[in-house]
Amino acid sequence: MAVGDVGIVFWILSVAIIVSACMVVSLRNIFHCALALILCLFAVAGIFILLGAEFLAAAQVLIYVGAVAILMIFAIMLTSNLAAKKITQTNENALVGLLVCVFFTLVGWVLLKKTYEGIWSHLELARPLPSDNILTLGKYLMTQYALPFEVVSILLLAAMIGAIVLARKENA
Amino acid sequence: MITKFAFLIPLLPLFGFVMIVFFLRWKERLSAVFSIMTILAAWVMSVIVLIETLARHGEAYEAFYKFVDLPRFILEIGILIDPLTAVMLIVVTTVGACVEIYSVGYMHNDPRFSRFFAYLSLFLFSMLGLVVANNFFMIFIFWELVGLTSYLLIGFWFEKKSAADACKKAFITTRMGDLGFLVGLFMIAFYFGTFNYGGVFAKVGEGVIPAGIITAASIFVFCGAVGKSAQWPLHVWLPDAMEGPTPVSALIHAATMVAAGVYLVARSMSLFVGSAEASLVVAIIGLITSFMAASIGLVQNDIKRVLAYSTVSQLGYMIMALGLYGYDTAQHGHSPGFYAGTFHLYTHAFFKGLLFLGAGSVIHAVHTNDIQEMGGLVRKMKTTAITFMIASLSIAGIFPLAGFWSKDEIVAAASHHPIFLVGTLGIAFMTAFYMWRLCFLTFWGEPRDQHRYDHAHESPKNMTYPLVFLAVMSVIAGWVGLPWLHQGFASFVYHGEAYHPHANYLLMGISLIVGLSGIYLAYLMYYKKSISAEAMAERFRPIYKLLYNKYYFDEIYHAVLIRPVLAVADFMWTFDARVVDGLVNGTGWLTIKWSDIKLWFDTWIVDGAVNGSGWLVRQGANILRFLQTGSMQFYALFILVVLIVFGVFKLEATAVLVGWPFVSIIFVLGVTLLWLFTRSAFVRGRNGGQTKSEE
Amino acid sequence: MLAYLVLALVLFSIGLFGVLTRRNTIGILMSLELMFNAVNINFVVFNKFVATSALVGQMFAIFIVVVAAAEAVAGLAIVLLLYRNWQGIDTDNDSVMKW
Amino acid sequence: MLSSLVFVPLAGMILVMLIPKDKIQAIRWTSVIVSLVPMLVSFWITWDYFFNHSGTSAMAYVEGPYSWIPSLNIQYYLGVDGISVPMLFLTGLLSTVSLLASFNITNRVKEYFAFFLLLEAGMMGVFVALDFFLFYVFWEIMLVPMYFLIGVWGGPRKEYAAIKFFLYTLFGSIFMLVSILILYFTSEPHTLNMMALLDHGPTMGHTLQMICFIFFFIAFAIKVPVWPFHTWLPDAHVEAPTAVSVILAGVLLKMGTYAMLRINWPMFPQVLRELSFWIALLGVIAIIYGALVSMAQKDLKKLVAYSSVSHMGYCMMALGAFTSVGAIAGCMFQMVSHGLITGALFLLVGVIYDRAHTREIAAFGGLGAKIPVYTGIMVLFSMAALGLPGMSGFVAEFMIFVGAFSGLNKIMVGISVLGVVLGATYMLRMVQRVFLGEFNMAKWGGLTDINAREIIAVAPLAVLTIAIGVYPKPLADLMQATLEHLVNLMAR
Repeated sequence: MAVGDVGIVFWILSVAIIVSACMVVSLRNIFHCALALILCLFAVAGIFILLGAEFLAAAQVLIYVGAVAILMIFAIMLTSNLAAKKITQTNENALVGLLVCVFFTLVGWVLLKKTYEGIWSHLELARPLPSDNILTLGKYLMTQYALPFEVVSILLLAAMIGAIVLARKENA
Repeated sequence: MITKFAFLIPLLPLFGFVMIVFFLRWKERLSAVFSIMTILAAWVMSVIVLIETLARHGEAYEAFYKFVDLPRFILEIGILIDPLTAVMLIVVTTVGACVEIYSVGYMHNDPRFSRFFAYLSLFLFSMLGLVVANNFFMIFIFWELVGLTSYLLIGFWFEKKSAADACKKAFITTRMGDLGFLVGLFMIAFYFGTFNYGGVFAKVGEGVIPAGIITAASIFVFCGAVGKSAQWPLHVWLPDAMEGPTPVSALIHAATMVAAGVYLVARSMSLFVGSAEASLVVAIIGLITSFMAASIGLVQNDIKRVLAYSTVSQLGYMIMALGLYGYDTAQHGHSPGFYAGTFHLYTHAFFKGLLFLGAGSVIHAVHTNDIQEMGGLVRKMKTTAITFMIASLSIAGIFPLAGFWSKDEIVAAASHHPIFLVGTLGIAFMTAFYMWRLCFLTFWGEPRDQHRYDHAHESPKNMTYPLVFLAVMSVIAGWVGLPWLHQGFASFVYHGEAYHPHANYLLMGISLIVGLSGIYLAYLMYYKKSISAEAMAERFRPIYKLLYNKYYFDEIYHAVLIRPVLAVADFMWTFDARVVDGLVNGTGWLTIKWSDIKLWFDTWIVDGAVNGSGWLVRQGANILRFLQTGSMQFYALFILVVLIVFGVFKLEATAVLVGWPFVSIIFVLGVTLLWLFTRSAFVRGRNGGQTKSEE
Repeated sequence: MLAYLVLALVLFSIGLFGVLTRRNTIGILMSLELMFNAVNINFVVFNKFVATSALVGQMFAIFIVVVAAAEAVAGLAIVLLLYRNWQGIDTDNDSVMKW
Repeated sequence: MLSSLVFVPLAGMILVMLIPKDKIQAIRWTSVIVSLVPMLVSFWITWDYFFNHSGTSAMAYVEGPYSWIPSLNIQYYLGVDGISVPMLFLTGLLSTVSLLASFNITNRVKEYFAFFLLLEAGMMGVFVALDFFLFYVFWEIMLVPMYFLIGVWGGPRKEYAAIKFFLYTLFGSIFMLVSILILYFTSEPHTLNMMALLDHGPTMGHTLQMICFIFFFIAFAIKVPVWPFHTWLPDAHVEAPTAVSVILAGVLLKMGTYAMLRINWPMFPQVLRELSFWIALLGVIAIIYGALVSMAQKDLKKLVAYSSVSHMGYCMMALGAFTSVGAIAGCMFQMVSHGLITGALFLLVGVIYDRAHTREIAAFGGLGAKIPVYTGIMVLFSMAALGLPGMSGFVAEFMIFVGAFSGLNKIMVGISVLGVVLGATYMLRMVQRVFLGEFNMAKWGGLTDINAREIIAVAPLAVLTIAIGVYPKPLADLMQATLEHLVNLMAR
């Protein structure tokens, strides 16, 4: 299966993701970054839909866009005096980091390509996911994955309590 | 049979001592009475024991119990009653009783009146115990106890420095002798295997002991006698011991303690007859002592000291007699020496006790000891004077008083040995002279100190009665040993075979003449003053000084013995503090120094190595620390780079990416260079960070 | 499939770059979210094309989303704390992290 | 039975520590009453041993051996025989006496009495332990309270004295430990049981025996103390508070000779035979030397302390003459007697020091007139110390001399007899300068005589001193079988 097989929607979403992601890591204004992040996350949700993971897409939008990104924005508003930022938002690693990341991408791309050609292309089935996969997901969560589910719930609870403890004022 | 209870004789005075110390101390009269009661009871028992012993014909009685009972090591305590013991018991209790009665008067008003009687009782206990002992170990015990009580009694007036010094001197000097005695005891224990008199003497008789051992053992034992009986060269304590109250002097230095030495020699005569050499030593020591002491006595002015030297002299006499007996017997001869010595011991006790008590009476009256301040006292104190003169006659050996008979026997004992005979007679002459010098200066002539003379008075009755009693004894005591008696003293107290004295009229006459001439010379010099004593002294000045200063024995001992010992003690102390302790402290010091060195070593070498490696690391770190930016992101980048490189190598190995190592090396080099470039640019841009990271 | 994987790779690299280079702590957190998303895409891709039967990939993705949310919450709380204590949330206080 | 000797004082220590520290009277009396228990137990043991066990040399009242630390074969093993019983008696008695004499301690009373009881536990332990490990533990335990007792409640140079004592003794202990380890590792199976090692000792190689013997000897010699290891003693004695001096002289020094008799002598008889002359020589040197140094002392307590050196020299000489039962018995007598006499002397010096606040001999003079009872008791004990017949010291010295004379070089023993005269000299010089002569009314007019409590403390010592001196047979009988056994062991 070639790259061209994925259709126009994928390309649009891909471009959106990459561009917004680049904006997230490079914009000087952190607030703008947050907005770009939201865009990026939306686009990723789109990718999920393309891949037949509707529940995940919904969760992506609800959790990331609705909760995490908004949280980020709150944090930004609480911590930064936005307008005053003149200096660069990147540190002295920027050049090296860029080089490394590019190299990493190149290596990764070569690896992916070779592995795909060697292994995955033979496995690729491209059959549609079952239509009731949300139902199945729900069942799994309540049966087979009940324990991890509960653990994750507790993790969330712990994170919440931790956040409260960390963030509250000493004398409050 | 009372003899079975003879052990009570010493215990009675002990009982008196304990009662006084714990119960009667606060009641002076009662103390004295109780004390006298006990000694009188002991006297009565002694008399009975003597009678019983006579009835047994001198057969010995012995009883003992075990003091220490270990395998191959047994010590006994027991009593042995034989004629010698019986006679000694009589002598000790008689004189003891007299002295105690006399002391009631002499010591009245003394703040430690009760204590005095307690001490006297203790002393009598020790002395009686010494007399009844049946073995060498036990005699040594009481020997030492006698030393202790004499210490207490001589130092009775311990506030006086001289008394305090004297008691110490007496104790230590006699202990020097005891040292020898102790060694003698060890030899006896080792070579004879027993301390019992009978056992020891039997072994001597068996002839299983080498002669050299017997000689050594007897000389060592004799050392004890030398100390106690104040023989040369350990005689120096006795004159000083006159610092004690006079009754003490009478008791200790007449009848008892000093007699103990003679008693010991007499008691262990069987040992001495085993060795002619030892006996000869004994005799020579006796002669030297006697002669020396008599000569010193010629010029002394202290009434008690004259008597003290007289005592030393008479003791030397006895010792000499005993030694001559041992010498003669060892060579299978016959000698009256043993009889003479013991007989003289017996008679001497009475007249010397009397002399001391009389002197005490005089001192009591005039409050001085110096005969140059007396004179004419016969008019003031008749009883005292008469009894004193009786005693003086007795000691001078004038017929028919007690001293005559015993001294005569000594002369007889010495008669086979010319040197000893001459010495003996010379001593007899000197004795007569100095005793009568004393008498004339004290009782006759004009008072030389009118004040003292005026205040003089006869002593109370409880002091004079003992004097009279003893005076009677001084006259008649010798009659038990009359040479014409068939069953006299000699056939009762003897060593080996019974000795039967026979009257040697020639010797009797000579000794009587010698005694009388001594008295006559004293009469001429001190009564008639037809010969000037001062002129004589002037004429023989060096001799006079020598005698007056007692041959300088005290000074010599001080110089050659006491001072060196003290110096050695001081030296040892310094040695101990400096050297021995110094070694210990030095070890400590060295340890500290050593640790100092180690500290230095630690600091500069060991720690230096550590610090040096630290320094190296530091220098390395100074280079490498540029990697430690403190920026997490940089670290993450670093990790990533390494990961990529590792990943690439791994993939190359699995033939997925062939030829990529080259690329990755270029990549790493590129990353590094780029990073160094940006980093240096960055650091140059921020100087603050630089100084901070210098910390 | 390869296109999705390459997209995820690129997104991951971008996120990585952000993590390595952003000076602002919140920026780092945002970059982390990008990396999480890249990982999620991978999971879903493999779930769809390689092993569809068990929905394991989606399940992992869901958990990752939840954990990421938790991480974001805790991380932001820490950021607030940092801000309160240091009056700033920049990471170039580099001397703090070394001796 | 024997355990109670050790653990009652320990429990007493805990009890004392529980009492509030301002309840001084309660602390004092509790300790005294607690110490009465081991005292009475030790009396009973003495009594019972005398009548029921003195006929044999076997250990009596044995407890154990119980396995304690099985991996090292360490056992809890207690027992007594004829040489430990008198020591127990002495320890029990002197502990109580010194506790009574400690009532004048006013600072840190609680700690003092607690330490004292710990000390008692340690001393008792040393005399009853039959396992080397146990023995070593007790030996070391005792050092700690002793260190504090000297270091806290002592005189002006207490720190110096305490540290010296501690280090010196510890120094010796190290040697002992080495020896113990040698014995342990050469025995098969490895054991620390003293009774078993008695048989093991003579089977070791000669060099090893020599090393063990010398190391043990150094450890014990420091405790005795044998010349020239004695210099800690005057310092410790002089600086220690009275009661501690009593314990030091009365019990601690005995532990050295006791340990020699218990361990050194019977365990390495061959070496003993080779070295006996030199050991005795050390004893003779100590006798003469100690006496001479005593003579030079200006401080009462120091004089008594050096007299201890001299007196323990007699013990060493006796130990040198190990072939004679009499000498060994004399050594035991001397240990008991020296414990009583020197203990009493220290008590008495303490009495005068409490009143006069000085111990300088030259400062006194003529006290006999002012304080006759004290003088009487002091003279009594001085006489006992110089070996006057009728008191225990004489019996001991005499037995030692007679025994040594048969077992040792005669000339050497003859020289040692000089100690008798020197002993008399320094004691009498002391008596003369302190009690005789002129009395300084202005200076000592306010001096009071010895009081009832002090007399009660001294009285038992005086009674025992005289009792043993007058009738030593019971004590000799008590030890007889054990001593004979020991001498047989040493003759191997």
